[in-house]
Amino acid sequence: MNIESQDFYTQAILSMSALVGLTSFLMLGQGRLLRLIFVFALQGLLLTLTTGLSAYSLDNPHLYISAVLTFSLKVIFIPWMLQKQVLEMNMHRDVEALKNNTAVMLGGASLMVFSYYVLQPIIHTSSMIMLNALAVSLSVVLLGLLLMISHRQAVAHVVGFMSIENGLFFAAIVATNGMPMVVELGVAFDVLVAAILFGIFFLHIRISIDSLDVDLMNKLHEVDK
Amino acid sequence: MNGLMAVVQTALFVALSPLLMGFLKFCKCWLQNRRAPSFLQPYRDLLKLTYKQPVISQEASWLFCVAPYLIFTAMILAASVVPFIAVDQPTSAEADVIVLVGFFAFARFFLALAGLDIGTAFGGMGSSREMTISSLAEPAMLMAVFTLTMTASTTNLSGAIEHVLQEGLILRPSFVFALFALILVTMAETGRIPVDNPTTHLELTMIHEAMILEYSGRHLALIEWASALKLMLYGVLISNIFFPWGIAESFTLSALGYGLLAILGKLVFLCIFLALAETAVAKMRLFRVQEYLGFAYLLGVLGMLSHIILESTR
Amino acid sequence: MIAVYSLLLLSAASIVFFALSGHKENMGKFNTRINGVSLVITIILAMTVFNQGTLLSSGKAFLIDSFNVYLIVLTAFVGFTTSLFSEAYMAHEIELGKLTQARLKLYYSMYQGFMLAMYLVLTTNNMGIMWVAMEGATLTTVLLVSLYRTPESIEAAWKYFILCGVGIAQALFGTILLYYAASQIGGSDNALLWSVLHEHATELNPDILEIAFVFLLIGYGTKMGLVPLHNWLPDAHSEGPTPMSAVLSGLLLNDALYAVIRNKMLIDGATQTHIAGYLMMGFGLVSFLVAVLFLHRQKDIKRLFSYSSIEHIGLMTFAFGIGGSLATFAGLLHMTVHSLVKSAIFVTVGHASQISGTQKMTGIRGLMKTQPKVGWGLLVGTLAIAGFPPFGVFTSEFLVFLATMHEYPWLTPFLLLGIGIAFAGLFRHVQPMVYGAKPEDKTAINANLMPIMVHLGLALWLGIAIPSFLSSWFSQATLLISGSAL
Amino acid sequence: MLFLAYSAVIFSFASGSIALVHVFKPEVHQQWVFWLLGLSGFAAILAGVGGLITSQTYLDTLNLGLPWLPWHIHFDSLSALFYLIIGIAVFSISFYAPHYTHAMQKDAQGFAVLSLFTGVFIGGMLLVLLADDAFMFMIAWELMSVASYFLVAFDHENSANRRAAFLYLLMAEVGALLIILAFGVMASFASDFTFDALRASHLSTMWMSVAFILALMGFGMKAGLVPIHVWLPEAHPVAPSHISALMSGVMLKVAIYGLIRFCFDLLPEVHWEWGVVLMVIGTLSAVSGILYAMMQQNLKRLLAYSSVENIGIIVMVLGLSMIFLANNYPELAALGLLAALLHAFNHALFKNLLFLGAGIIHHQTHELNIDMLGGLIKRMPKTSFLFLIGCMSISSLPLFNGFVSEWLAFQTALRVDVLDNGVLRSLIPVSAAALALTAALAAACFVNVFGLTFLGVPRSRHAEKAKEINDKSMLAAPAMLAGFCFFFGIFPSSILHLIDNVAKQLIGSNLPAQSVLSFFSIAPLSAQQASYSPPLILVGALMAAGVCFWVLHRKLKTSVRIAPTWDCGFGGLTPRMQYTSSAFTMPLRRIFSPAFLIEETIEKTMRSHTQTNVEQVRYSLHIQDHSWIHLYQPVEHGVNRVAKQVGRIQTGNIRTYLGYSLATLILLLWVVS
Repeated sequence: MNIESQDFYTQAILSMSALVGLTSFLMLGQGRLLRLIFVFALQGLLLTLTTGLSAYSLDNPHLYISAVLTFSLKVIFIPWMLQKQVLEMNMHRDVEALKNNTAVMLGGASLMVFSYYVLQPIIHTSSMIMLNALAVSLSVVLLGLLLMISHRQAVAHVVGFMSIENGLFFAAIVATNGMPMVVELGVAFDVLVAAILFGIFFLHIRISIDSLDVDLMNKLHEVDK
Repeated sequence: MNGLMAVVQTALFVALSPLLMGFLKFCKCWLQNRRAPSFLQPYRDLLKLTYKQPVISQEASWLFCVAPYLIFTAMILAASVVPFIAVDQPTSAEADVIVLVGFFAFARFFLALAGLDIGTAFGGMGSSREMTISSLAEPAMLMAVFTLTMTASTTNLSGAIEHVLQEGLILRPSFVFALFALILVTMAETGRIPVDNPTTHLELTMIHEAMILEYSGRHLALIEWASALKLMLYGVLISNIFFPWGIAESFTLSALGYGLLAILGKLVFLCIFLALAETAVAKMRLFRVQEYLGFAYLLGVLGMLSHIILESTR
Repeated sequence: MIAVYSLLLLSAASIVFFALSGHKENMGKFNTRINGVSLVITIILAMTVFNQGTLLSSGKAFLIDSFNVYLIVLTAFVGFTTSLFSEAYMAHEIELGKLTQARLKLYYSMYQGFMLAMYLVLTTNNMGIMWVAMEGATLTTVLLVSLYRTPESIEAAWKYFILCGVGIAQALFGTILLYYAASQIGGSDNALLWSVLHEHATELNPDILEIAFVFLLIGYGTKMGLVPLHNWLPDAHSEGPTPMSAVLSGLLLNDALYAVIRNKMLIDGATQTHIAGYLMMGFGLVSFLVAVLFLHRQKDIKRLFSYSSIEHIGLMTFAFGIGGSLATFAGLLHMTVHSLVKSAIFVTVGHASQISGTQKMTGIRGLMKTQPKVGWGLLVGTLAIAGFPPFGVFTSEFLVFLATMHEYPWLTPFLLLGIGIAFAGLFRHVQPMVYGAKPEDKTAINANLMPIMVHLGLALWLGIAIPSFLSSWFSQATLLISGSAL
Repeated sequence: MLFLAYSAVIFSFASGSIALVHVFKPEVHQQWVFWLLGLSGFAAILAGVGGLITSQTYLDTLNLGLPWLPWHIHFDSLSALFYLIIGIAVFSISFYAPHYTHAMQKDAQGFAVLSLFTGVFIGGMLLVLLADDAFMFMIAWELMSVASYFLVAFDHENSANRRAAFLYLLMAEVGALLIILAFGVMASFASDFTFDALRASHLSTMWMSVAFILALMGFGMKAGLVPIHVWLPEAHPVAPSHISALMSGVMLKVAIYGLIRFCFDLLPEVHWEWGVVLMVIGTLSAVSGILYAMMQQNLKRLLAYSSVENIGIIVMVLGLSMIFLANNYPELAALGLLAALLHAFNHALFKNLLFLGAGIIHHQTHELNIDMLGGLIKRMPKTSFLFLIGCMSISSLPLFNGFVSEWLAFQTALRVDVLDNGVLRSLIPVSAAALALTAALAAACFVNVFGLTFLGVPRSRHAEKAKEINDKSMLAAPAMLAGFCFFFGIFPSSILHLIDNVAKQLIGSNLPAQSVLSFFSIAPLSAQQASYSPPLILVGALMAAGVCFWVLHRKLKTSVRIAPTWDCGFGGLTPRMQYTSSAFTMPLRRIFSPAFLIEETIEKTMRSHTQTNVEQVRYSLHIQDHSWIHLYQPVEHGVNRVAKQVGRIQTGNIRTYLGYSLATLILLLWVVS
């Protein structure tokens, strides 16, 4: 298919998805926590825009609600909370030295390609857009996972976790124009609770190991040293 | 009639066994240029012993006193099974060759226990060695005997002997092996040189004597007689299994006479052979006995295999 | 249907109640009573289903069929007996000063929260809600895992949280794909209702559903603790309070498996292949064999039995993966007996570690002498879980083996090998704990051994003879799942 | 008949449960436990005899187990025979146990545990015999194992016992799994798990052989065949003596029952190669079993090893029977089966007798090391007499039951010349000779046992102080068994007739027509070929003994003089000068040294500075089983090693774990697409 023949909405969605993917990459390569959080907020914003867009173009009122939810959670609340944590711990200065950053980047890229490859069969059932959108969201999920694997800071893990959520949400929007309302609400609630719990946990972890470096939490294992 | 016959034959068997002993002693002395006691010396010894007052250790238990009778009885039963002068006597139907071995085992069992009863080192030593040797000898003997019984396809002794008789003189390699195996076993089981020395009282060498060291009087007499019987049994076994000719197949007087003469003749030859062997070879160390008996066992197996592979008609 | 609503409302209400209630002494009793009531409700529910067959609520929000109804009863039952146990247990912890009243409040309200989540997972008809509830289960229990606030417990909770969170997220992706596939065939809002999907299963796009199933399997599989996604499980079980371990092993694993099976039924409908089955079999067997080996290396008693949970969940997954009526029946039976026996074991383990004041197995000795009932409970429970007759575990394992023998004979040696090694692994640790002379400084504690006896008794009953109503139930469920009657 | 069979089971369970009740309600009379046990035994005997006489198959189904596979029950001659065996044992135990358990029980719990699991154990064994489908069979089988495990672990404060119990249960589990697998192999070719269906299954020869090997390993594990026997001498001795008696005398027979049921009944056909396997393993077990037995000092351990020997003999003869069956000589096969089953029966009798005797000795002297005993024949005359009978039976002396079965075994082996196959024709005689060797060694071994335990001078204070047991009923049990040993030694035909029915049922053929099983003599094949008439021998023996006794005592009345033992004039004979068991068996140990792992050390400490004369000598002898080092330990280490390797995957680092889940995801996605 060629992009020209598509209507504006589709083009917009496609470019949005491209942007979302890009933000994931930015997060992946990001060593500084504050920037990481900022990029995450950015991704949330993009998500909100996408939601709003599809809500507008398909005039599907309940998507507005989810847009609002997303905005308040992913753009305002969580970044704010994380930033607060970082400042309290004053970790905003130290850069997490990512080992072989390029390798991680390459890995991310290959994951993206892989997700296209995996979702290839969908093309039989629907359009190229779907493939594209779903592939991007899948790769966002995978990249989020990769982010968690490559970063050692608990904060980064939370960001990764949330960006996975973003990926899912994005998929839900573009592929199926949002989930049923009740599910949306449930998911949002879960995310909220999760965020609060993360806050609590940062507290506990700091008390227990006086740091947020997850690599220091390896007391429970099966390897006899 | 037959029953009586059997009893008489057994009695004769028992009665003649000391004579065999005596004759063997005679041959040995004669071979070793010594003046020999008369054939009847064993009888005299037995008589003397029966009249002497038995002395029993205070540690002895009832088993010690009972054992001689049991041993002697077992030997008599064995004697009643082995065809001596005539075949197919009724008593030989009550037990076959395996039971015969069983009788020997029975006697040995109690002899060994009696050895342990007093609680002296000698007795223990004797029992230990006796059991060791016999447990090696028994398989060898059974192998040898099985060769015969499989040829005759019966484990019943008189049946087997009759079978050999009917076949007439056939030179079977298996029998040659079996014969030698049985002779070796005989030497071991009856406590002859080279395995044991019946005349020694040197603790390092004695086996049979060590066990009966505490016996005296009539008990000793019974045991001595029993060992004489054992020797006789083996002798008769060998001579009647492998050279059955002359044994009485019917209960006519002449046949029986011939039978008696025949068996006595065979035994004489056997005694001479035994005496020669005992004079020729030296007693061996205890821990070379297993090689000796292993050889006997090997012969037995060879006999068996040669029977199975060469002879049995298939 | 009233029953379902009341069940959910009851637990929901009691969460709030416990959260707000002042420092009551008898919270434990109250908790027990609530669970008792919900048990009664579920039994009524079961009866109605037994008489009327499948129930579908107006609006199709809730679906009660022969498959989930007995799981609901089981959940309520284990929840009830465990709460009995946790009364004594928690009281003792308070005495030792390990916990404050505030924490106790949290504990009880979260306990109810967990129950709510479990009921919701089982009763709902909406795959999305099922996901939400499953996530909810994580969220409610994660704070309980770190209840003691020790570094280990916090570490465990964190791992539990992150790993399960990520895993469950993948499940959501799978659900979205499912929804997408449904919307392909013109499904609207009710396109996530299981009942609807199951009707139209054959029309769904197989390619999408295969991919969806991978995500769902990995997502819910993380909750089930399938190797290699299991790593959170032993930590969480060993560090949390023991009653929590009991319900986690006894219920959470079952319900995650339940979710997977529900999805599998859709996938099988769509892709007329056995791909889902193969995936499950592979996962199951690997988990089974690996967990079995882990048993040999344990030092902590609760870790030991959590690995045995992994082993058994692996076996169940394997059984359901085989498909076919016999294997499915075996799987259902195994779900039941395993959660009965395993929760009983955790109860005894809790008492044992309280008696000895440690969870290190080297510190636990001579239970038979110190407190015979606990010792016997642990020993007999271990025998039962190791698959010795006449306990039900043997029956189900026997059936799994039988099914395997029919379908994939070359796999049976692995199963038996695994069972043998598992037995050795369990017993080499358990026997020294129960037997031996009485340690001087250890004394008996006041323990509520009712749950143990009831659970083991039931397991015994199931082993000797399966009651007709239960067997007919299982048969219906089997028919529902495997599509073929026994 | 089934009623009796059931009631035996029910009584045994009842006795167990009464014991349980006794804990909570101490007023319940303990004696009930044993009365019920006795009833159970008696019912089992009746059922057994009845089943053998009628020699019918009684079928039934109990509405237990799985909804579509209820418990199938059958009670045929084979079950009946083993019912009889168990019955006799249990009946005798019920006399023995009360006093014994009363002496050894520490608290109410102890008593409850002991009696409860005794009841369950017996019930389990009986159920195994009744089972007619694999599922029930396995349940009963495992019930038996688990219950006996608790009995082995009864005295669990001793760590060695705990270890033994663990080993025991582990082996039982492994064996059970193998048996399940064996059944599974057959069932995968059959419609379901009932024995009828299994009989009807059509297997290829290959699969049949697989099933056979699995079954052999499974049942052999329980029966204690070499080389997988190591658990047996560990576990049997540490249980209370009457339990050791049950385990060694009866439970092993149940394993044999399983083997016979599987090979001769369930498997559609037999192959002579299997027979050879059985024969070789049996011979191996027989010889090495008795050799190891001889090296033991602990009496019960010794008896346990000798069980290995006897099981070996049974299996070997079974092999013979199988060979003859496969070469379609059903009559000879019947003879072999007869010999094997009779030996199983006899072994149950005398092994129980010996274990109960050992129990009495332990009860009176608190000593089981035969090097510490001695001289008991004067202190415990009754016990010693009974024990002597046991020893004579087990070392297969004529006039006792042990001899009859070995005689039959020889008769079977000697019929080899009917076979065509050269391998068999040369192999069987050798194994027959090995059987002879075993018998002779057994005699040596039990001379050693009886001589050191009962004869000579006491070697320790315990033995010095020993007294005859005053509890009549505790003596009654071994007395009864001894009576049986003698009776069946003199009138073997009485039991042979019954066992013949079993052969008829399994092989479909009796002994040959011209065989004689009369009251006076038995001739399994024909009177010409071989005959054995113990009654006549007994009469002859009595006559002969009578005569010489009369001659020596009535005629010449010389009194006996009692004198101290002659000490060669050195003086000071001490008990320590007697032969010990390690001394007694030294020649055989040296001759058969390759069979053992021997560590023999002699340390001399010389008297100070002048290194001339010895102050003291320390002699230590440690003998170990080959298969422990070469079979068991490697497996154990292997498992641990693998577990260690697998443990590496759980590093404790959460990022690694996340990596796993990513990897899994990618892998699976790649798989599906």
